[in-house]
Amino acid sequence: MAFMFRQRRWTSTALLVALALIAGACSGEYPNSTFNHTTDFNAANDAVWDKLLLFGTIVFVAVEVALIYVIVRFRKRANSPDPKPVHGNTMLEILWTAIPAVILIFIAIPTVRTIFATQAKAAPDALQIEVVGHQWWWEFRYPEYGITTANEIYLPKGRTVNFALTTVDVLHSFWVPQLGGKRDLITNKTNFLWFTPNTDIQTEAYNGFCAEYCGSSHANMKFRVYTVEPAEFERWAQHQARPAVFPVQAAVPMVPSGAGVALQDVAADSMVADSTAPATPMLEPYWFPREQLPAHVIPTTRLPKNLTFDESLLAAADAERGRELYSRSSCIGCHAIAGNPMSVSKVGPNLTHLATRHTIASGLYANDAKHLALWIKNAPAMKPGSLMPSIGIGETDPVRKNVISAAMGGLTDAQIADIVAYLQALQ
Amino acid sequence: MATIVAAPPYASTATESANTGLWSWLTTVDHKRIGVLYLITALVFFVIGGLEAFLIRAQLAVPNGQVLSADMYNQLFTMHGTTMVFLAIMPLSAAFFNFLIPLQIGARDVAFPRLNAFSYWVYLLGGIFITVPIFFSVAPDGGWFGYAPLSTKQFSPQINMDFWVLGLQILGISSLAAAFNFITTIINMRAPGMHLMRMPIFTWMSFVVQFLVALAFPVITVALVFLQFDRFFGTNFYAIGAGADPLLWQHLFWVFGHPEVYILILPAFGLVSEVLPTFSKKPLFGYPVMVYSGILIGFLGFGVWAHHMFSVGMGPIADAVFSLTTMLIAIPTGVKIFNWMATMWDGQLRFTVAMKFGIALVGMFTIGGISGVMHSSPPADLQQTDTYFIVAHFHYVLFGGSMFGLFAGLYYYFPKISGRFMSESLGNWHFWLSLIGMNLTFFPMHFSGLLGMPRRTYQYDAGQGIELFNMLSTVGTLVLMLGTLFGLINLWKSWKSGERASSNPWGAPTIEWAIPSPPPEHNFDELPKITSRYPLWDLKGTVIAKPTTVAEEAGFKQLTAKQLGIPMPNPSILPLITATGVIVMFSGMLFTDTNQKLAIAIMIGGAVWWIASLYSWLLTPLEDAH
Amino acid sequence: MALDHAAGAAGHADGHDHPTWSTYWKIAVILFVITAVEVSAFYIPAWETSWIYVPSMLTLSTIKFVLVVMYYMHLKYDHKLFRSLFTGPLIVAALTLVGLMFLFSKLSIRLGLLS
Amino acid sequence: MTATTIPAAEHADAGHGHHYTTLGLDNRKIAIWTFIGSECMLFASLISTYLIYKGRSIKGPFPHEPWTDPVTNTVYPAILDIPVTSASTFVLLMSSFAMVLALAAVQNKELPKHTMGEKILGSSKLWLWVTCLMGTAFLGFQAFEFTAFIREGLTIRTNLFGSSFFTLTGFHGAHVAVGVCWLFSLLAIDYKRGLRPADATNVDIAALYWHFVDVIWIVIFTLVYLIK
Ligand code: HEA
Ligand code: HEA
Ligand code: HEC
Ligand code: CUA
Ligand SMILES: [Cu+2]
Repeated sequence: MAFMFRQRRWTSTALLVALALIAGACSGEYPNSTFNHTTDFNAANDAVWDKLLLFGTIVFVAVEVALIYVIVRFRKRANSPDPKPVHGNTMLEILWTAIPAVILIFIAIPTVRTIFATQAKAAPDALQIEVVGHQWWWEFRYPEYGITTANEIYLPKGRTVNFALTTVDVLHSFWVPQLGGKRDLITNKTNFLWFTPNTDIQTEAYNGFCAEYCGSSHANMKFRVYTVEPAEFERWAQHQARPAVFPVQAAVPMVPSGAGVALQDVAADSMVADSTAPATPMLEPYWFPREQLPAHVIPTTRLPKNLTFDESLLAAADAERGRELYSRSSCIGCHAIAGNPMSVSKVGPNLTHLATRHTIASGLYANDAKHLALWIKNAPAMKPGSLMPSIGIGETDPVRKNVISAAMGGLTDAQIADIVAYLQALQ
Repeated sequence: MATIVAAPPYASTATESANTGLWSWLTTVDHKRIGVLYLITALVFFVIGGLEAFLIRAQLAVPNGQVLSADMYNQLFTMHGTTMVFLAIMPLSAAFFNFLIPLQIGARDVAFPRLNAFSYWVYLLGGIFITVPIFFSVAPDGGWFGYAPLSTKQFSPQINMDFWVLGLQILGISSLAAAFNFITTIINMRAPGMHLMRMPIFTWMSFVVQFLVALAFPVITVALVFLQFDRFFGTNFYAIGAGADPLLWQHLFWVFGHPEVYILILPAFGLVSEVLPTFSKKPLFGYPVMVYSGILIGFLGFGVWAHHMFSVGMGPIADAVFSLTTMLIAIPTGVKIFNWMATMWDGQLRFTVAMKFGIALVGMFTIGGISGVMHSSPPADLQQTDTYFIVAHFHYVLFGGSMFGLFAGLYYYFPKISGRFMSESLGNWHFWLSLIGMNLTFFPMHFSGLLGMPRRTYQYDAGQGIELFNMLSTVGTLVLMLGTLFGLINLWKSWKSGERASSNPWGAPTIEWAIPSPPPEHNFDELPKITSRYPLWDLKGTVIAKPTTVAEEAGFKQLTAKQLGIPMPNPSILPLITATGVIVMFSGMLFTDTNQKLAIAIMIGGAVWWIASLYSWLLTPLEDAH
Repeated sequence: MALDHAAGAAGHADGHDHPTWSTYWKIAVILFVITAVEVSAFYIPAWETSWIYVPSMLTLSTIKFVLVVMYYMHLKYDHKLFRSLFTGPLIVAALTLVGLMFLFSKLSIRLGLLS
Repeated sequence: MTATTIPAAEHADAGHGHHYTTLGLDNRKIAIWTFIGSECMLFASLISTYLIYKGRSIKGPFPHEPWTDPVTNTVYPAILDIPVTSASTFVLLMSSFAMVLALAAVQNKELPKHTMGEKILGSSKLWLWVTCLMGTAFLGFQAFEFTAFIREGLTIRTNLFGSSFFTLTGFHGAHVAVGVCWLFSLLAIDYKRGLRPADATNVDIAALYWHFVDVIWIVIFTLVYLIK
């Protein structure tokens, strides 16, 4: 029969496609895969998933095989007698009520166990991180260290971390696929999520996402997580907790990831801190070395077509001028920079150690001079809906629908270049 | 009393010339014609929703796609979901409710024919109301479940979400009115002897669905009223500054939303339960269990809503309870799957296009059901929720389930609706391209989801390991589009020039096949007396109805209702006028912010309009006195 | 099934056993008395503050509810069908309400184990 | 033709007119009960919301306890006025009583009436009037209540309590208003051509609706007003 022929051909094609997909899924690079056991939390959840996959596959195969058998076996043949009018069979029906019920028990028990295990209270000595959702960026606070930062998290391996999740506007959802499932940020409520990064994982950079639709730039509300050695974490935290060290003269180049933990008084002669210099010697600063960033955390977002910046200006820029300009521009209405007494607002991301971060605008662009300049010039053109207004003179703000002028506090490209230099010095 | 063993020979000479022309369509109260109106309108909206999906997929084909702006994308997925759910699948089901229920239970019409027309007109106008804004880039953009507080004025100050709130409110009126109507019809308009346990299974599933509508829609109505009040009158239901709890919206929405997904699937289940027995030449296996499992699915459906909210932090007890109730639903659903297979077992399967779509539903819905069970376990769902894995789940159940079931029903009932066959060859193209296309589109989404792709994102970075899957999905969409196109062409051509069909071209067992195709205005010359579940098959004896042919029925002359002295309801324009007044009243609200006086004037005008026409409707008798 | 049995009894499903004037006024009196008791309970501090208050109020208003539905809406005398058409949805509505109360911590179960 | 069918006329005894119905019941009654079932969910949602938001308002005024505005030091009294609402509750309950009498009067229109009492009880106009007026009185109470609350500083925008309270009771009030219009329409028919036993179903469905609205108020009165 013609149908049979087609039937076989298509089933085999379909099978091939499915196999190709499965093969594709088992090899290659999946930087945001949910299957890696990088935390206890992920391992527990994945164990449940394995059961689901197993039983799901059994049911799937049983049903589809039976279906194909029925199609092939009972197709109409010429002049065969009418089939027997069977109306039902109680035994059979009890059977296929019972079998799924049994399967479900096997799924339900680990499910309930895992729910209670993973939703217990976190250990009291866990590292607390407060996560505050904003349209469309993340604020992270480490109350233990007095750190406020944005869009990038450092986690020490082997220590339980407890996230306290809140939002100041709409709902968001905190999700790092590699480290564990998500938890929503709900207005007027604090949610918790805790896990312990395994000690045997690499010093790694992971992608995090906002997983609850939150408006225009929901897709762009990403963040990065770095799992580092406890010692590196201490260095990072201590450094972040202090105001940025701002070089006045040609600064001694700071090597971010020097080996060893040599003590070094960075506030010594060649540097002046914006505020009182720390009296005690401190650990050598640390942040995730830029050269080691894996490809999957490097943003590939395209730049808007009509937004340009004369890059020669960046070379001629001056950080000190930039600081002075910054401190009397609209920037301070929204941003805080510890050590800059003019800049204390909490509307936008904290910029204190902006230069130690690898991305800007919540994972949307690489943190380099060009992107910074374009961002300051016209943020909403760079990121749909962004609540940071356009600032470059002559730019059209796509959200507020106005053209920026000098009278409105707009900045020229040269001025922006200076501010970029200042921001880039905020290590 | 003997059973009706074979359909009497009838011919398709029923159509009366007086019943054509635009005016007759605007004033019709005939459930069959209203069914046709639903069918065509819903297919138009299906194409619109599908084109929206196509744009979505075009944007996502490659990383950092440049086809759409972020805001346009957000409008498109919101409208895609809203359109497909409320304007395509529900009304397609309604097309079958309208056309089939009176025929299957042996009634001359629904209980309230004019209310039925009213439901349709409200749906049509409401659908236009909510769809038109997309052409001006001011369409709703809060997602199809419009989570507060994003959907409140504070965070969505533009007019976009106003269309959504008001549009859904309007569509709710239509669904509720239809539900009351069909419940009454099924309870009270069954032909003599049509006991509940003899009712065709499609009517049974529709009966369950009407209760789901009647109980679920009031809840979303309330949720929407709150949102509407918040947006227009400054109340605080979802105002975060006043201490509101955003989970209120989520709970109310999903108390509606989960029963809603069974509203979408049960009619398709019902249709497939008609198709499989006919083309297997066997009665439905385990009819009573099929009925009870349908009721159970409907009832349990009210107790699982919070499985959409496992990530909101409800606490372990609530998570566990809702997880278990959700898993329970797999049992009655599984029973249906197995009973369908048992129906085919040992039968003589005839692979018409209708049958193929029916069988495909069994296979494809199972996949979606299994991924549903995977979501039902909160630890696993925390990794799945709001990713493309969910998108894969619900397209398997919605496209592989609801749409395939509805297509099966369309190919099966088209001869009854139009008196003509759909083309099998075009139908085969339609089927195979749809089957391949849907798997190609939605299967890769399981992978992109579990490999870390959140849903509702208009762009993604390169190098995340999900490029291949997205490209496959987009290619699949093209195949699917081509397949759908074959289906639409088939429908169009068959309607105009398909091969003529007799009263019972498939040799089917239920009474709608005992009357001419298309049926006369009054359906049955005499109300049939029902003595078994399969009136046209005598299963105690040996006779299973043979398909009738056009030639056999050539000599038959169908008398009109007038000739038979059967009183039929008069056509009436009042339902349309009343519906228009309702829409006008709701439209007035749109101006609340810009011009309050105008808003109030329009709302009062609309209200007076529909109340006046309602009075005149109620004071006009349904049919002539005699 | 319930719906089918009546098929034969076409015509006078709501026939026998009509409530009468005397039923009506007695119900009215009971309704009045219960309302009076409820309102006075509100003003009796000993009652109002005791744990019995809320359960007693719920019971009393349930009695009123049932009386009106059974007698004034003549559900007691009418076709059985109407009883299921009303109680079915009422049960779903009540369960939903109770479920929501639990979810928003307006009610809670104390399980020592799960503290 | 082997089919056994019955002519439609054979079952013409059901309901009014000649249409066959399965159960011999009137379609309108089935529809109104279905509608009432659906309304249960509507009010369950509204009442749930009120209860969920009870005690969550971050500023007053509150239903049962006075509140001092920390900014202006204005003292707001407890909002709910139990005596007034008890009176309106009573009126609504008694309107149900009048409604059953109106229905009975229509049903028994054709019975002979001898005594004065029978004549009074048999007057559908009288009892419809009483029901309508009591319904209107209830609405009057509610209007009075609402304006008093607004004067005392509680509007639908003030806080969560205000929003959920006014919406819940407002929805109920709107139902009463619809009922009053419906009953007035019946009254108009009664004046125009007299309601006869044949119209009993029309009156009955209006009555069912009316009693349901009453029953909902019983629940609201207890949950909102009497329980703190
Ligand atoms: C037609 C519509 C439809 C149907 C029928 C279903 C059916 C089911 N759905 Fe689905 N669902 C949706 C439409 C539907 N769903 C939609 C639209 C969403 C997303 C909404 C949004 O967020 O936008 C969603 C989301 C959704 C979620 C939330 C996910 C999340 O956002 O995190 C969950 C969680 O539990 C879920 C579960 C289920 C289950 C358990 C079933 C069950 O009913 C399935 C039962 C069927 C089977 C299991 C297969 C057959 C059974 C057997 C062969 C027996 C043996 C089987 C076993 C023992 C496993 N669904
Ligand atoms: C109810 C049914 C339903 C149906 C049938 C579909 C059908 C399809 N859906 Fe749908 N989808 C939803 C319901 C449905 N969807 C819902 C509820 C959501 C969630 C929305 C939200 O998050 O808020 C969603 C979301 C959703 C997304 C996720 C968007 C996101 O999260 O960012 C995607 C992405 O690929 C998608 C794709 C598709 C595709 C490719 C189809 C295809 O099957 C479509 C196939 C049909 C056609 C292609 C039409 C045929 C057109 C022609 C024949 C054109 C020819 C004619 C002319 C040229 C005039 N859908
Ligand atoms: C009205 C408030 C506002 C003003 C004024 C403002 N910003 Fe911002 N800024 C924001 C917000 C909000 C964000 C986060 C945007 C996002 O990621 O969506 C932001 C982000 C940034 C970022 C990226 C930070 C990161 O970690 O991703 C930089 C750099 C920045 N602003 C610099 C400036 C400078 C320089 C100025 C002045 C010239 C300025 N901003 C003015 C609100 C403001
Ligand atoms: Cu924040 Cu999505
Ligand atoms: Cu669901």
